[in-house]
Order: sequence, then C-alpha cells, then structure tokens
Amino acid sequence: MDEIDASQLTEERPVENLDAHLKAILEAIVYVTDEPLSAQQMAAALERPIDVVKRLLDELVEEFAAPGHGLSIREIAGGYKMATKAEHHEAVRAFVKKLTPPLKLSLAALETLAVIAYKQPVTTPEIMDIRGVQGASVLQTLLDRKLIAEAGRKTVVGKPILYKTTKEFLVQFGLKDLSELPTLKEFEELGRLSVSEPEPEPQAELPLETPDAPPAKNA
Amino acid sequence: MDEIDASQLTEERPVENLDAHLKAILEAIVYVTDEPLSAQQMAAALERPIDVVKRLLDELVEEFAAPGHGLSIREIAGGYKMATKAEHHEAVRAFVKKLTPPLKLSLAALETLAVIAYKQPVTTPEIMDIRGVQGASVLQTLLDRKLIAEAGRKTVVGKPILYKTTKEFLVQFGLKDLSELPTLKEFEELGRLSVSEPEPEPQAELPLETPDAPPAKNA
Amino acid sequence: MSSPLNFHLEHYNGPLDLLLDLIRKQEINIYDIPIAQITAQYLEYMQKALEMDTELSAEFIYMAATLIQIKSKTLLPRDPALQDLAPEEDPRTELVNQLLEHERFKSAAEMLHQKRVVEEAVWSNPQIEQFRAEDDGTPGLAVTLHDLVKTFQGVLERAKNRPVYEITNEDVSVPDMIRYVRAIFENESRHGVVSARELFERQRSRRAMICLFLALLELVKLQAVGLTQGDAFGEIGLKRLKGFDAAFSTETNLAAIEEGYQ
Repeated sequence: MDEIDASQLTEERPVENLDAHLKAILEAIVYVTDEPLSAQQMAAALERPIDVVKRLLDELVEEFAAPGHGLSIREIAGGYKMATKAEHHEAVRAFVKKLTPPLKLSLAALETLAVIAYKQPVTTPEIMDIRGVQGASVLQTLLDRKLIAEAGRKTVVGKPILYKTTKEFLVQFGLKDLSELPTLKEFEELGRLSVSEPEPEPQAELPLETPDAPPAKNA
Repeated sequence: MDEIDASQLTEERPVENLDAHLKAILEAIVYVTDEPLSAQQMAAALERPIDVVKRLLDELVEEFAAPGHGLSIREIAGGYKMATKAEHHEAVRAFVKKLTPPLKLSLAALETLAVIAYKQPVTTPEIMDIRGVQGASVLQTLLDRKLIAEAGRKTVVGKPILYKTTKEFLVQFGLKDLSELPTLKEFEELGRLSVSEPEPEPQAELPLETPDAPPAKNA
Repeated sequence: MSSPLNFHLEHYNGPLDLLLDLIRKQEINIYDIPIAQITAQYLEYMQKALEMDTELSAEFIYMAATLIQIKSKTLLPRDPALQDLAPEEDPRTELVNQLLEHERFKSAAEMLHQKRVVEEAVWSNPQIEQFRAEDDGTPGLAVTLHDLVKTFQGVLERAKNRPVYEITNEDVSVPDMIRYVRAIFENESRHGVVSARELFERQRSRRAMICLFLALLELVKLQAVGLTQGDAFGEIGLKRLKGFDAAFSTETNLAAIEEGYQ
C-alpha cells in the first residue's frame, strides 16, 4: 500500500525508540476512547505523520491478534477500537455473573432501611409517617434481600406488622451488633465540630508544594 | 487458527497452549472489570489453580510494563486493574471524554486521612490529639467520599467510634495494600533532612484545594 | 525586628503548624528549642492576628498558655539536690514529641497528595456493563454505614421541616387545603416544583384528597399556582406563579371560595 512505501522513504535508524513511544500512546488512546478513532484523527491530534501512525496502529492490531491476548484492536467504521475477543465472551460473561455485586439500594429503600434500623421494631404506618411518603413497595425489596424481617405485631388497632433489621443487615454494614450503629448525636457532632474548620472552596493550589508561599512581611 | 480445546491436548506442550488461553481470558477480565480483582477471586471463578492464575497475571503485568505498551496492569487494593500509564498523560488526556472530576481534598483532609491510614483503627479524639486541632468536619468529607469507614467502637469510656481506611482509599491512592505506605519512621528521617535542606523544590500546580481557610482579610 | 512569620495567618492548620513553621523557617534545632524566643514570636503572631481581626480558635490560646508554662518552668531554678535524686524531665520534651509527630503526618499527607497526582494522570476504561446480564441490573447506590446514618438524619430533617396539618377527617375544607398548599410553597418549596402525586399521597382521607383537588383547581384559576409536566405521562408538578402573592393578599378570596363550597 501507499502508506507503507511512504513510511519506508522517511524511515530513519534511531526512530525505533520514538516509534515504541508513539505506539504506546496510540495503545493508550485506543483504550480510553469509546468511539472508534481514525488514524487521521490520531495523527492530527498528536501532530505525527499519518503514515507512521497508520503503520503503528496496524502493528498493534497484529500484535493483539496473537492467541495469548484476550483483547483485540479492530478496525470498525473507519477507526480503531479495543474490545475483548469474541471467542472469550462466554468466559467473561460467566465470570462477571459470578462476581457478587456490592449491596445497592435505591434512595427510597435506603431511607426505609435507615428508619427501620434506628426505630426498630417499627410498623409500616410509622415508617411512612417519618418518611412523609406513602408506599410500602420497598419493604418487599428489603425483605427479599433479607436485610429486614418481621418482628411480630404491634398491639394497636389493625395490629400492624413490626419490622426489625436482620443478622444479614449487620453483616452487610460490618456491625458486630446494633449498639455499634453510630448515633444521630455522633453524626451531628461530626458536622458541628466543623465550625472551627470549614471546608474550603474548591480551587487554588496547595501551599504544600510551596512551603515558603508568600514572603514574610517585615514588622 | 484453530481454537485449542483442552481435551485434545494429550501430549506435546499442552500446558503452554492452555496457559495462553487462560492468559488471554485473564487479560480480557482485567480489561473488563471496574474494580481490582484478586488472583484468588479470578482463580475461584474460573476454577483454575491459584498458582497458575497468579503466575499468568504476573506475566501480564510484566509484559504490559514494557515501554512499547501504553497500558499497564497494576496491582491495586489487593487486585489487578488495567489503566493507562501515567507517563503518557499529556497525550492521552485530550482523548478522555468522561473525565472524572478530580478527588479534591483539602490539606486538613489529607492530614486527617494520613492519621487514619497510619493509626487505624482510630477514634476522633485520638485524631484531634495528633493534629492539634479541634474539629472533625473533614471526617464527614472522608466518610462521604468512602475513603474511610466506621470500624466498630473502642472499648473505653464513651465507646467512641473507630475509623479505618477503605478499599476505595487504596484505589484512589494507587496502593497495593497498606503495607505499601512508607513507615512513619521514614518521614521522621525526611523531617530531619529538611533541617539542613529547608527548601524542597516547588512542584507543579495541582488541582487540589487550599487548606481550610478564608483568604486573608488584610494582606 | 524582622519577623519570620508568614502572615498569611490562615495557612496554619492549628498551633502545631504555626510552631513548626517558626522552627523550620529559622532552622532551629527542634531538640533544643529556644523557648523564650519561640514563645515571644508565637505571642507576636497572636497579637498580629488580633489586630487583623482574625479569629483564633481556642487551641491557639491553649498553646500560648502551654508555651508560657514551659518557659516559666525553664526559668525556675532547680534544687540541685532534688535534681540528683530525680532528674527532672526537660519541660519541652512533650511539646517536641508532639511537634515531631505532627510533622510526620504532614509529610504523610504530602506523600498521599503526590500519590493522587499520579492517579489523576491515569485513566481506566472498564467495559463491565457490556457483560452484565440484563436481569441482574440492580440500579441504586452502593451503600455504607455512613450512608445509612446520613440518610436517617436527612429523613428526620425533612420530617421536621414538613408543615404539619392535623386535619381531622370531617373538618377539612377547600380553604383549609388552599392554606395548606400555600404553606407548602412558603416553607418547603419557595421556587421549586412540588410533585402533585406526593401531595396527594400525604393525605390521609378521601375527603382530604378531594378538597386538595378542588383547592388546586381554585389556585390554578387564580393563577397562583401552575401545573407542569416534564413529558407526556410524566409526573405532574405544581409551581408557584406570579399571581401567588396577590391571590393570598386578602382573606376575601378565601371567604368567597368558602361560600362557594358551602
């Protein structure tokens, strides 16, 4: 192809290290971009000759094609994109499935769980009262995840079901027992102490690296 | 090239091909996953011997470390994680679309974090003692950013909450584990050196914040 | 006399920081601090801070007291006989240890800072979403214990600020509900959009809901409140309009409405 000819013409001996450096950068760029980028786009942005960029990209494509690699760089839509090789998709998918995802809760579920944790045992109407929101659907989610359990019935009209947190709840939040729950007072103290030490506005550089920042004034 | 099936490889360097296949899968997994996974986790999920998995991962780490690669596989927070190499940051930055906002921490927050990292598990009064400052507001910031977490209560009067650093802390600071932190003694030696050499050279500006303080009222 | 102080006072994260700066700037041997000199400089700093109207926290004052105490101890002559029996500890020792400890953590903080610099030059582009099965997509937040407390505190805060209308089932009227909506816009959501659904959900009786509905119609008619809808079939929101204040300027409007529903 033309590009190869062109690159051969301009080739010089000590280029090898430079090439390795540029190739590394190209690999990193193909990795970070989600949309396929063309050789032209990369060459222009890096201010390097298109033919060199093209040749190095093709080298990368070839290198990753080797069976020892699970990744590949493919030419798609006129650009280059990194992806896992199709032959390993099944293995990767099976692997991802086995990963236990961290405990994730919607805000509504978290609010309900928080109310139960601190007010237990507590009934649905009481929870709704505190949250100021109707709707008991999240209770089912929490029950399904075994974070809460029923704790008998309250002896008031209607005998509503009481809820409490479970052992699984303690495990998920790394608590030995419920007494380890931070109290609201402790939580508020964290905020109140802040009066003497306000969080700064973001911006400006640190005086860390300039220990002598502004010069001392003469008295 | 034909895919290699383990059952077909009765003799003639079967291990090598099997290894290449497993290594490819490991590369794909490290590429895909968003948080560092340990060799144990991968070995268990893939149902392969831990020592083989570990060896292949180490090979991958080494291979990507070569200057021709712009990617690296790093050991962070007890696991493996793929990322671009820091040395190419200038070239790569322009191509990163979804730039994650930098983790902005004030000097006070960094100091508090340092105290917790070295003294964990540690209570608020202990932290304030070392810093010589009343005020725990930065604790809330650190908790919000999930860099620290509660670690039970200390069995002393008042049962104060203990704090520890999290896995997120290791990830955010690129640490393999806590033992990778320099010892406090090493800092002491640094401090002693600074008596004779008081001016460490100034560093580049950083997107970190100023210490918690309003600007001077009178210059 | 030339002051070694950095008069960007706020640079100091507490008295230990200030003392360390004094010691390091003047290249003083930390194990042999000239306590009289340092105390004088420290007090000079406090004086300047007061002149500049900078608020000094209690720990600065406490440290001043500590310094003066150490200074007076060093000035007091010691009983030589007693000294032989029980050699007195250098009164500066505790402070020096505290300063050294503080300095170590300052260095540690700087080390952490440097590590962040490296991490901010590194990017990761995980593709796990492509491999997650559609069914196990559990949207939500990965939560910690801290999130739990914070959330509970938020719920209580919200409950505290919620206008409480103890409306007994039979008494509630349309004007009651108009006053209720007015209170919400005056307290809870001055400029924001209030979810109509949530408002209805707060009602505890059928009658209250009907009255709320009629009240909203009246308010829309008076152009006190407008209805919004983000997209087709989306949530209906309530918004305060320009006519809001005018509509409530007199009680006559309410009285008229009340009459209408008698």
